[in-house]
Amino acid sequence: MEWKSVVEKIFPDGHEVEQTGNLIRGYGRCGPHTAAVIGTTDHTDVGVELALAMAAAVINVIRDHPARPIVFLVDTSGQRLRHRDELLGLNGYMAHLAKCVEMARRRGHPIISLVYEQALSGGFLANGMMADVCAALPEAEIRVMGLAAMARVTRIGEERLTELSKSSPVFAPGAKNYLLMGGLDALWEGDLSLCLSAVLKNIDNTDHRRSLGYERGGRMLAYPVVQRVLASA
Amino acid sequence: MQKPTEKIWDYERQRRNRKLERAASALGASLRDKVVPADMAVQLLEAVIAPGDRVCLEGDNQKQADFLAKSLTQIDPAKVNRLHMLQSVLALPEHLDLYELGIAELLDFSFSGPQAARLARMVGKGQIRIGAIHTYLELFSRYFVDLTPHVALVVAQSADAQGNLYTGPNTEDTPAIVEATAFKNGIVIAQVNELVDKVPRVDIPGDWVNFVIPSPRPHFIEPLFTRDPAQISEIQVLMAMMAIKGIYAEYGVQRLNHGIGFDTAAIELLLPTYAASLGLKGKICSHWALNPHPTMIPAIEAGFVKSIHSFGSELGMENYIAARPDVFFNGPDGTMRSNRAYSQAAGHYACDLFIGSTLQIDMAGNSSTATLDRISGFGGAPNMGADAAGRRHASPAWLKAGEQRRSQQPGIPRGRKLVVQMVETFREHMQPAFVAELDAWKLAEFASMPIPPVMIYGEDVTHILTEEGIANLLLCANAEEREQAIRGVAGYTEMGLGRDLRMVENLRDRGVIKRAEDMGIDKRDATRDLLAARSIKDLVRASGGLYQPPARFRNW
Amino acid sequence: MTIENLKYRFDNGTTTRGVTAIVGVLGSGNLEVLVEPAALGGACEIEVKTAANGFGAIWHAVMKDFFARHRVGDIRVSVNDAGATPAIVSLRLDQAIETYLAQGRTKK
Amino acid sequence: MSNPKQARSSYYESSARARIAGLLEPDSFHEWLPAAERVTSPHLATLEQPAAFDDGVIIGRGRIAGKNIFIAAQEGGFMGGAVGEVHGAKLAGVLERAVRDHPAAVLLLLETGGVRLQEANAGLIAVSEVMRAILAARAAGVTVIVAIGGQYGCFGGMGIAARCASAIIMSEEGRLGLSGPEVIETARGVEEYDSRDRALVWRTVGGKHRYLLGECDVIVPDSIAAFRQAVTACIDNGDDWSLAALEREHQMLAERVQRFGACKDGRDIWRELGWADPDAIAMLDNDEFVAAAHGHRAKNI
Repeated sequence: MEWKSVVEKIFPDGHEVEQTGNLIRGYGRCGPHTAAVIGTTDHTDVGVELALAMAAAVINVIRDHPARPIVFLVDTSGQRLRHRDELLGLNGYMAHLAKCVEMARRRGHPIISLVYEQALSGGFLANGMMADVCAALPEAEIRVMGLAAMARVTRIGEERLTELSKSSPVFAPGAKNYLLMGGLDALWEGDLSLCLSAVLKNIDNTDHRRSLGYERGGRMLAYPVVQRVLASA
Repeated sequence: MQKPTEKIWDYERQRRNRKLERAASALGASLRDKVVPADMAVQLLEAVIAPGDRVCLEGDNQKQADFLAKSLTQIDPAKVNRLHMLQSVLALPEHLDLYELGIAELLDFSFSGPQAARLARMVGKGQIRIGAIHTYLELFSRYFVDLTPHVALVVAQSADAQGNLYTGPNTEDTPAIVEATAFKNGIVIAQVNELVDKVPRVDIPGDWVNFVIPSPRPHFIEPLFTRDPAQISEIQVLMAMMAIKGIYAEYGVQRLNHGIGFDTAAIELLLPTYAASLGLKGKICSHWALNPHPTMIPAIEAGFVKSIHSFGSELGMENYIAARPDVFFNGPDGTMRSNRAYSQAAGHYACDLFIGSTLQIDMAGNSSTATLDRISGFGGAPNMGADAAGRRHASPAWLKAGEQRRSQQPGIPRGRKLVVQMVETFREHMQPAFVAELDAWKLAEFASMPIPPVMIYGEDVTHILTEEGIANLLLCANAEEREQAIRGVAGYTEMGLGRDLRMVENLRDRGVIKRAEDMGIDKRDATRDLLAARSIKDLVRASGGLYQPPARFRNW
Repeated sequence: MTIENLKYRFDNGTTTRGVTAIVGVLGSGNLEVLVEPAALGGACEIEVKTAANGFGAIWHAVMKDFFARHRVGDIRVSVNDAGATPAIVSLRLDQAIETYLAQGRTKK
Repeated sequence: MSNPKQARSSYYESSARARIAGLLEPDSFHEWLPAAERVTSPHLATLEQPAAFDDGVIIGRGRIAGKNIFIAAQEGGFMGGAVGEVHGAKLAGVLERAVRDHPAAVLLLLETGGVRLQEANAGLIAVSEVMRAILAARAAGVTVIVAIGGQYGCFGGMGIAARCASAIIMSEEGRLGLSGPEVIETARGVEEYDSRDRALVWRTVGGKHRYLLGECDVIVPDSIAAFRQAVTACIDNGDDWSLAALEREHQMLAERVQRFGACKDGRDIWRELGWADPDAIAMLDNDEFVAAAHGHRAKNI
């Protein structure tokens, strides 16, 4: 879906969101709430400039609009695969963005993210996956790596992987798998502004993904393992 | 009386002169003195090479006449074909392209490392005919007997307009090839990295060289002898300890050659530490026929080494070698000159010990690196790894080995070279090093070879060293004892598990088989901490910054 | 790839005090060995999980020799293997049992 | 375990367990979910792949310089230190326990290629949980220190997680980045990034470059003792989790793009930083390098 229609559906009460390059930013109104909007578009990869620009946008919200909710609109093909970006320390820029998001959270900004097109591995970690609530449109694509490439790297047959992916959500691409694993809170369907206002009513700033994954039966080990660590001598 | 027909005694010279005239007219004004521009290389080759000629294309163990190889693939097979190629090493794809293109048909060579699998495929399809697989010395020798090149395509670092060549430290095969060709009516063409007014030193005199081509880019050269100490395992450290204490110290080995594997690199790195701690400095390992292995740096710096003569050089070692003229054979210009033919001769006749690795050993001690899908040849190992029956001068190590042999097989007093095969009983992926039958037999059948390609014959091997211990074959009385001695160090391979336990224990009591503990070696001491350098960077440090490793070996 | 599971039991070992020890890393050509005390009536039980299949006879010979070298009983030895050679296997087993026993000696 | 060999033992060559033993005070390490508990990855078993007893990460508590700390060490030798479900949960567990227990610091010895593909979704979420847990620990006032000096470097999502910590200690041999050179070479070709040119790789992601860029805080020689000393100093330095610190970092990162954004090679950046002979940097000993780097680093915090 085009980011403009997504924004219109989430913020029927008005918005001012602009695109500069592959960066989207602005704000929108949803009922009583005004939310900051920060995102990317056109399946862009995320290099140092884009990560820095998103971080700047987050810092601005922290500075100028205390406690304003932040909505990340996610559409990325992942981190930029360039020698030059690695040379400059792309991981550091991504981490900086993540730290800005965390700082916003600690200062009372609810953080929501919506994968409206696609979210791939590294590009997703520093913003979308940092949210208090992470949602996706049902047709959104979320993955680390496609099965064919995965088969090459792990030297496990693609057929075998395909077969296993039917019964296990643990490695195969797909928003549904992330939902089962607790990586997504929900798939947003129907009235997106209702989805957002419902989230804003109940949001808190703890990381629920492990218990969600456990409850949904997709990730049965992470939760008990952490419990055991906490209970160890 | 009929007047005898006038015998022509300079037919070959006339043939060469006609070729040179053809070249002069083909090149026209582009030929200045002996210098031919790179874009005329193909025309030159078509002018001087005739169908059926023997062409020696310099492909050495390390440096490659790669521009000339490429140019040769571009000549018109309608004009030049059926060539008989002579090459010590087949390293580049072009070397085999020649046969697919219909330019060449017959090959005599020594070693085909990187092209071994493709060579086997082409032999299987009948695309190439192999005259013979030689050792280096053998092939060079035939250049002077029945395989004298009509045309030699060689490579050097620089040349002047008169054709004087400077090879740099990687002289390698060039002198042997050029001498055979130039003095028997052949034509010598050299590709060079640069043209200079005056070469730093004359490695090949200009009047032995007919043409010089400045190549568009510097020739390919492979750092074949660089072993990263980081990859040496604790098992290899243990084996190196056994080699030093159980063989080098035992015989007082002063003059030797090492193979190129990690096993022998471990020995080199244990000299300044473990060997020194045993008080062996000055008593072992002073004179070498060896390439400038970077892993030798700590031993050289520790004063273990008096001299090293080299087959070739090693990328990155140039400055270090130049700064150690007491050790290496450096010319008046300050840089090293290597020579594969002389160093092979030195390794054969003037060394008391050869130690190297292999892929397979059978129960008679024959060893081979041949596998069914690869025709790789031997290089120099068989020349080093063979008793020099022609040797007459004595040395303590040689005499002691001879004495041990005579303890089992009486005969007239003579010495014996130590030939040591050093292998782990299993290679990667659990491939056993000890086998009932060498793959060489199957390869011989597949490629219609007259004899199986054995690298080192069992009768030449004196010791087999594995992580399980050392088998001294000199002390075996008969074939049965030999077999049990070999099985006795063959570990958990099928051959090892099939040993006669009682006989093996008996051989151990007689000192034919020695375990680490029999040599007073505590296996727990075999850690990487014993290595004088544990990384390439340590080697650079040990060299005082003189060693400059190629980029691919660095992790900084 | 499949994992082969091999089990061995050697009786009449000497009961020796030790403390659970782990050595080695489950990386290519290497293995990890875990030695734990276990009341097995003097026996030494060994379980091997290996990614390299078809070497049961070699494992058996290696383990027999291992037990003959140390004769330690009342232990459970667990091995995860990623294609280590017998030389490496023997070395790690020796290191593991030595660590097990050494820790047992220092333990109050 | 007062082994004299330990003083000079290489961090790069050591296993995760040996690093822990060498860094912590003798006999002070208490492991959580140790190997004997066999908390392994069921996903690897499903794929018929060998599973390590500890899933490739060792966690617990111990003492360093008299201070009680929590520690986690990834074992690069097992699947390149890749993060799976159990592995990730062990890391997250240590950090979340730190929020509750307030140790003097959490020490993360990272050596990893990132997410374990055999359990990619679980791994990616786990890495995200680790990132959040690191930041939660810092927000709770716990210093989180990362050490990088193993053979496999620190890449993928864990390269991002590392930079979420209070401080990073690297050796020259260590590598820190997001996408590994092989990944970029596969995607963009050898002209973009020749992964076999190791000198180039180290000029891009190696310890010295990261130090000059300000991506790591301390650079040490490759010995466990040197890492121990640096860890102690970092614990004493504490942490600055504040908006002001974040804004300073923002400033630094913005300047970096401006100043070096057009550079093609680490050497260009070093020249720009005022190094007269960038090629000489690689061979400088750690002490010489640190001394020479004074005033020639792009770090302002």
